[in-house]
Amino acid sequence: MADTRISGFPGAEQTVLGADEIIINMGPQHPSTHGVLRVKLRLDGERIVDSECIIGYLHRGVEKIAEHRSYQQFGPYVDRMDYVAAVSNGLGYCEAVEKLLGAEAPMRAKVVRTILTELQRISSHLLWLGTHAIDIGALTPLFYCLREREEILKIFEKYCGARLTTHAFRIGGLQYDTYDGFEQEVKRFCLDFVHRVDEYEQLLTENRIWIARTKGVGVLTAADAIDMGATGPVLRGSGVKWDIRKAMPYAAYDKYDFEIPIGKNGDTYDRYVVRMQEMRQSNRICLQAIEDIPAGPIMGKVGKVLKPPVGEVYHSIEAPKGELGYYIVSDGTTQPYRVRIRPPSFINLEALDKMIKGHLVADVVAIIGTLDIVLGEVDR
Amino acid sequence: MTPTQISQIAFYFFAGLAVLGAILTVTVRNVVHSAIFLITSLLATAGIFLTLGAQFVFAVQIILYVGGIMVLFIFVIMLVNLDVALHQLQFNRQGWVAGLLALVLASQLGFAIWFARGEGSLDIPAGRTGALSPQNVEQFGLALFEKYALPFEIASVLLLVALIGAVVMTKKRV
Amino acid sequence: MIPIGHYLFVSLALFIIGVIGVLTRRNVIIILMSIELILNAVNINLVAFSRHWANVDGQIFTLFIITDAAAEAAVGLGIIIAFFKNRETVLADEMDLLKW
Amino acid sequence: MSALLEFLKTYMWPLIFALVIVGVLPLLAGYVVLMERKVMADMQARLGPMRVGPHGLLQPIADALKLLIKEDIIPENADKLVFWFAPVISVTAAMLAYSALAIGPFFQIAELNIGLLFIVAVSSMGIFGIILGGWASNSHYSLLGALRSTAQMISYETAAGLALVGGVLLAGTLSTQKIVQAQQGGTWFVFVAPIGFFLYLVASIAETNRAPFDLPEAESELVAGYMTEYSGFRWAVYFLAEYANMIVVASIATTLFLGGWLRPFGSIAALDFLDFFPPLCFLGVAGYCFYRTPKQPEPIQSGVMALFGGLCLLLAAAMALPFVPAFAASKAGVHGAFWFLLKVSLYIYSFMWIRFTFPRFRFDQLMKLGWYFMIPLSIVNVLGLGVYKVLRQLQWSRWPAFLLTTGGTLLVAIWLVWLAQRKVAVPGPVGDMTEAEG
Repeated sequence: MADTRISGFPGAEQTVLGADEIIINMGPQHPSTHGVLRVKLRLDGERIVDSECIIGYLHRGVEKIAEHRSYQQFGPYVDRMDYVAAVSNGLGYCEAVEKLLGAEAPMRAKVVRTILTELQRISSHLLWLGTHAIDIGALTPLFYCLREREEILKIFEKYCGARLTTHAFRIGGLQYDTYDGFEQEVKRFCLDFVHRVDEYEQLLTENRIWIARTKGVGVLTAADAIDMGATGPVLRGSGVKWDIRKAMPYAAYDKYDFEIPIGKNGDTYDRYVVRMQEMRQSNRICLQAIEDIPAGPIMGKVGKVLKPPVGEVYHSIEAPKGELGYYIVSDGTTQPYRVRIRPPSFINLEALDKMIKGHLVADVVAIIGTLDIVLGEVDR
Repeated sequence: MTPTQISQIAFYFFAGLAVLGAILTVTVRNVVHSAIFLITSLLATAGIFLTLGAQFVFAVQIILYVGGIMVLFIFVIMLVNLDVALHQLQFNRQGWVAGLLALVLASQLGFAIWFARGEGSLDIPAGRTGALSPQNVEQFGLALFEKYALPFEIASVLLLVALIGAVVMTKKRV
Repeated sequence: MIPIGHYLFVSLALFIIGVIGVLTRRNVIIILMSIELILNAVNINLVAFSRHWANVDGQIFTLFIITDAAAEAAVGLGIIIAFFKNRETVLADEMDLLKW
Repeated sequence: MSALLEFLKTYMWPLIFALVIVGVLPLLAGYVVLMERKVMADMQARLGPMRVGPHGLLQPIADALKLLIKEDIIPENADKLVFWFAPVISVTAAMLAYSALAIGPFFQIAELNIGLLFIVAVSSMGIFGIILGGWASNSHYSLLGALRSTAQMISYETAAGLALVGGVLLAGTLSTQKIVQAQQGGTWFVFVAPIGFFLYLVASIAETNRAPFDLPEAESELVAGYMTEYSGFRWAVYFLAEYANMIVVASIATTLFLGGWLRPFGSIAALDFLDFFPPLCFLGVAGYCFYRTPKQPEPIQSGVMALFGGLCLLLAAAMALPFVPAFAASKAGVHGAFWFLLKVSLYIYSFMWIRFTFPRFRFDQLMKLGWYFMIPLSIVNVLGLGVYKVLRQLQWSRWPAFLLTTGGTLLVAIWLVWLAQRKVAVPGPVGDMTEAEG
C-alpha cells in the first residue's frame, strides 16, 4: 500500500497514500451522483482529503452537431442537454437565434413561453428536491414531488405532445397555440401547488435531522461563488442577488412582479431554502401571467429558411440551474458556424471540489445534490 | 439419551472444536481467518462453560469476548490490513526452539494432571461445602456484589484506565 | 459427569497452543490473539474448578479475567494502531526501537 | 435407536417449535417486507406491489423464487470462504435469538434462566456476519459499510443493553417467561419506564440498521454498504437476517416493555370483552377477502383471495377455540400468540413510520447521538429505575415514585439535549468522533 501512486490529483501535496487513507470511486455508476458523474475521493477514514471530478461519460458533441444542422434542426438537440428542463433550454436557444436574426416573437408567444418556462422551473426544482431528499435519506418527499411534476408534464404533453424533451418553442414564436382549457389547468395547478410546497416544507424545513445534515455543509462564500462563476440558486444561496430574469429581462418577465430569494451562509440548507422560495415565486409568475394572455399571432415574421446575417450573438436566460447562455456565430449560411453553450451545471460543478474538502462521504452526496447538476448538460 | 449423555457429547464436541480452532488460529496465514478461528474457539469454550453449568459466564463470554473484544480485533485488523503481510514469513526464525520449549512445558503439565488424577486428588473433594444452585445468575450476582464488591469496582476502574489509554494512544493529533 | 481431568486437558491444550502462538508468530495481532487463547484456557480451568468445589467464586474470577482481557486488548490494539501509523508494519521483530 | 426415540420424546416440543420457527420466520420476514412496501406505498401516495397475487399478496414468494434462481456472483479476489459464510452467520444469529423468546406461556423453545442475556449475546454475534461480509467482498464501499456498521452496533448495543437492564431491574429476572409474568398483575413496564422504552426503540432501530440510522447500507452514500457485492440468494439471506433481526428486537421490546402475550387491560374485568377481539379481527379480514374475491380481474387472483379468506377464517376459528369450554385452557396460548404478534407488528410498524419520515443521520452525528445522549441517558435511566424500585419497597405509592424518577430522568434528558445544542451552536463541518472511534 505504501507505494500506491495516485495519478491525476492536481495540487495534491502528497502522491502517496497515507497509512489510513483509501481511494474510493464514486460513480460513474452510483445511486446518487445524478447520472454518470465520477468523483474520485481520497479518504482519510471517512473524511475527504482530496477529490477529482471526472466527466465526459455522456459527451455527445452537441456543439459540434450544431455546425451541421440548420438553425431549426438544431432545436431538438438542445432539449437533450438539461433533459429535466428541456423547455428552458429551448427558450434560450430560440431567443438567441431570434436575437441573431433581429426578429422578435409576438407578445402572446412570449407570455406562453414565460408560463411554460416557469412551470418547467417548478418541475426541475421538484425533481431536484425529491432526489436531494432521497440522497440525504428522506424517502418520501420524492413521491410527492413526482406527483406534482406529473401534473406539469401532463400540461406539457397536452400542449406539445411530449413530456420530457418537449421542443415546445420554435424560432420566432410558437408552433402550437395553447389548447382549450390551458389557462384553467395551469391556474388550478398553481393554486393547488402553494399548499403542496407547504407540505414539502413541513416534511423537511424544520426537521432536526434535515437541518443537521444541511446546515454548515458545503459552504460556498459569496466571493468564492462569484470567482467560480457559479450562477442560479448556487449563487443566490451564497447571498448574491443576481437573476437574469431581473437583470436582463427576456421573454415577458419585465411584466411580472416577483422576488429573488437569497440565502445568507451559502450552505446546503440556504440553497434548499432558496429553491423552495423560487418555486413559490415561479408559481406567482405563472398565476400573474395566466390571468391575461394577450390575443394575437403566435409566430413572428421569420422566413421558412433561416439565414441570419454574418455576426455573433450571446444570449443567456435564467434556467432552473443557473445562467444558460448560447453564443452563436453565424457565417451567413443556413447553418451556424459555431455554437458554444454555457451550461450552468458544468460551471456550478467546479465548486464541488472546494465544497467537499474536509467533509465526510455522506456530505458529498448532499453537496452533489445541492448543486443540482444534470450530466447531460455537464457533458453535452 | 439422557441429559447427562447429551452433556457429555456436547463437551467432547466443544472441546474438540476449541482445540481445533486454537490450532488453526496460530497456524493460518491470513489474520482475519485467524480471528475467525479464534472466535470459533471462544464460542466452543462458551459451550464448555455451559456444560459446566456456568450459564452466566457463558453469556458473558459471548457478549464480552466474542461480541466485544473480537469485534475490536477485527476492526483493528481491517484498519491496519496489509496485503504485504500475507506474503511475508509468518513464523520467526527461533520458532522451533519455542515449539520445543512449549512441548516440554506441555508434557510437564500433562504429567502433573495425569499423576494428580492417579493419586485421587482430582476426585470430588471431601471438604467441599455448599452447592451450585441451578439459579446460576442469582448466585453469581450475590457473590459478585457481596463478597467481591471491591474487586468488581477495581475492575471497572481498570476498564476506565484502559479506555482512556486506548483513546489517547490512537488519537491522531494529541 | 465428566471428570475434571478432561477439562484440565482441554485447558492445557489451549494454553500450550497459545504459548506456541506467542513464541513463534511474527504478526503482533496474532500474538495478542494467542494471549487471548491463554486467558481462555485459564477461564476453563477456573470454571471447571468452580464446579468441582461447588463454589461460584471461580466463575467470578472468570469475569475478572475477561475484564482484564478486554482492557489488555483495548490497550494492546491501541498500541498496534499507533505503531502501524508510524511504521506501517505489524511484525513483532521489526519493533526494534525503544523510542520513535 | 431406542436412545434416539427417547431423545425425541424428551425434546419433542422444543424440536417442533424450533422447526416451526425456522420454517415460519423466513416467511414472516418476507411478509414483513411486503407490509413495509405497502406501508411505504401508502405513505407515498402509491399502491405498492399489486401484480403478483391480489394486492401483491404473493409478492414475497415471487421475490424469494427470483432471488433463488439468480446468478450467484462472487467478486474476483474476494475471500470466497468468508464471503460464503458471512450471510449464514448473520441469519443464524438472528434465528438463534428466537430460541429463548416466548410467544406464549407455552410456545417457547427453551425456557432459559439467562433468557434475555442469551438473546443479547446471540444477537451480538450477528455483527460478525456484517463485518466479515464487508471485509470479504474486497470492495471499499463494503469495507466502509462494515466499519460503520461495527462502530454503530457497538455503540448502540450499549445503549440498548442498558435500556434492557432497566426493564430487567423492574422484573427482577432474566427469564422471558418470568418477565411477562411480572407484568401480569400490574402495569406493563412501558408505563413504569417510558424513557427506557424510548431508548430501546431508538437503539433497536440503530441496531437493526434501519433508517434514520441505516448508515451501514446507506444507499445514496455507500451504494449498499456491506451488501454491495452480494447478489442473488446470498443477498436474500442478508435481507432475511435483517428482517428477522427486526422481528427479534420487536419481540424483545414486546416481552420486556409491552407485556408480552398479555391482553391489554388484562387485570380489568370490565374490559374482558377484548377477548372477543382476536376472532372478530380475523373474521373481519376474512369477510373483506371474500367480499373482494369476485372483484379480482383474473380467476387465479380470485382463487388466491379466497384462499386467504379461508386462511383467515381458519385462524378466526382457532382464535374462537378458547370459548369452547373443553378447550378453555388454550386461551392463554392461542390468544397470547395473537396479542404478542399484534404488538410485534405495531412495533415494526413504528419502525417503518420512522423510516419513511426522517432523513438519514450523518456518521459523526449518529455517533454523537449515541455517546453524548443515548448512553448517558440510559445510565441515568437505570439509576432512576433503581430508585423507583427502592421507593416502592419503602411503601411509596406508585404515582409519586413514578413521577419522581421519570421526571428526574426526563430532566437529565433535557439537560443533555441542551448541552449538545450549546456545544454545536453552529454545526461545524465535521466532528472529531470518527477518529476517536478507531
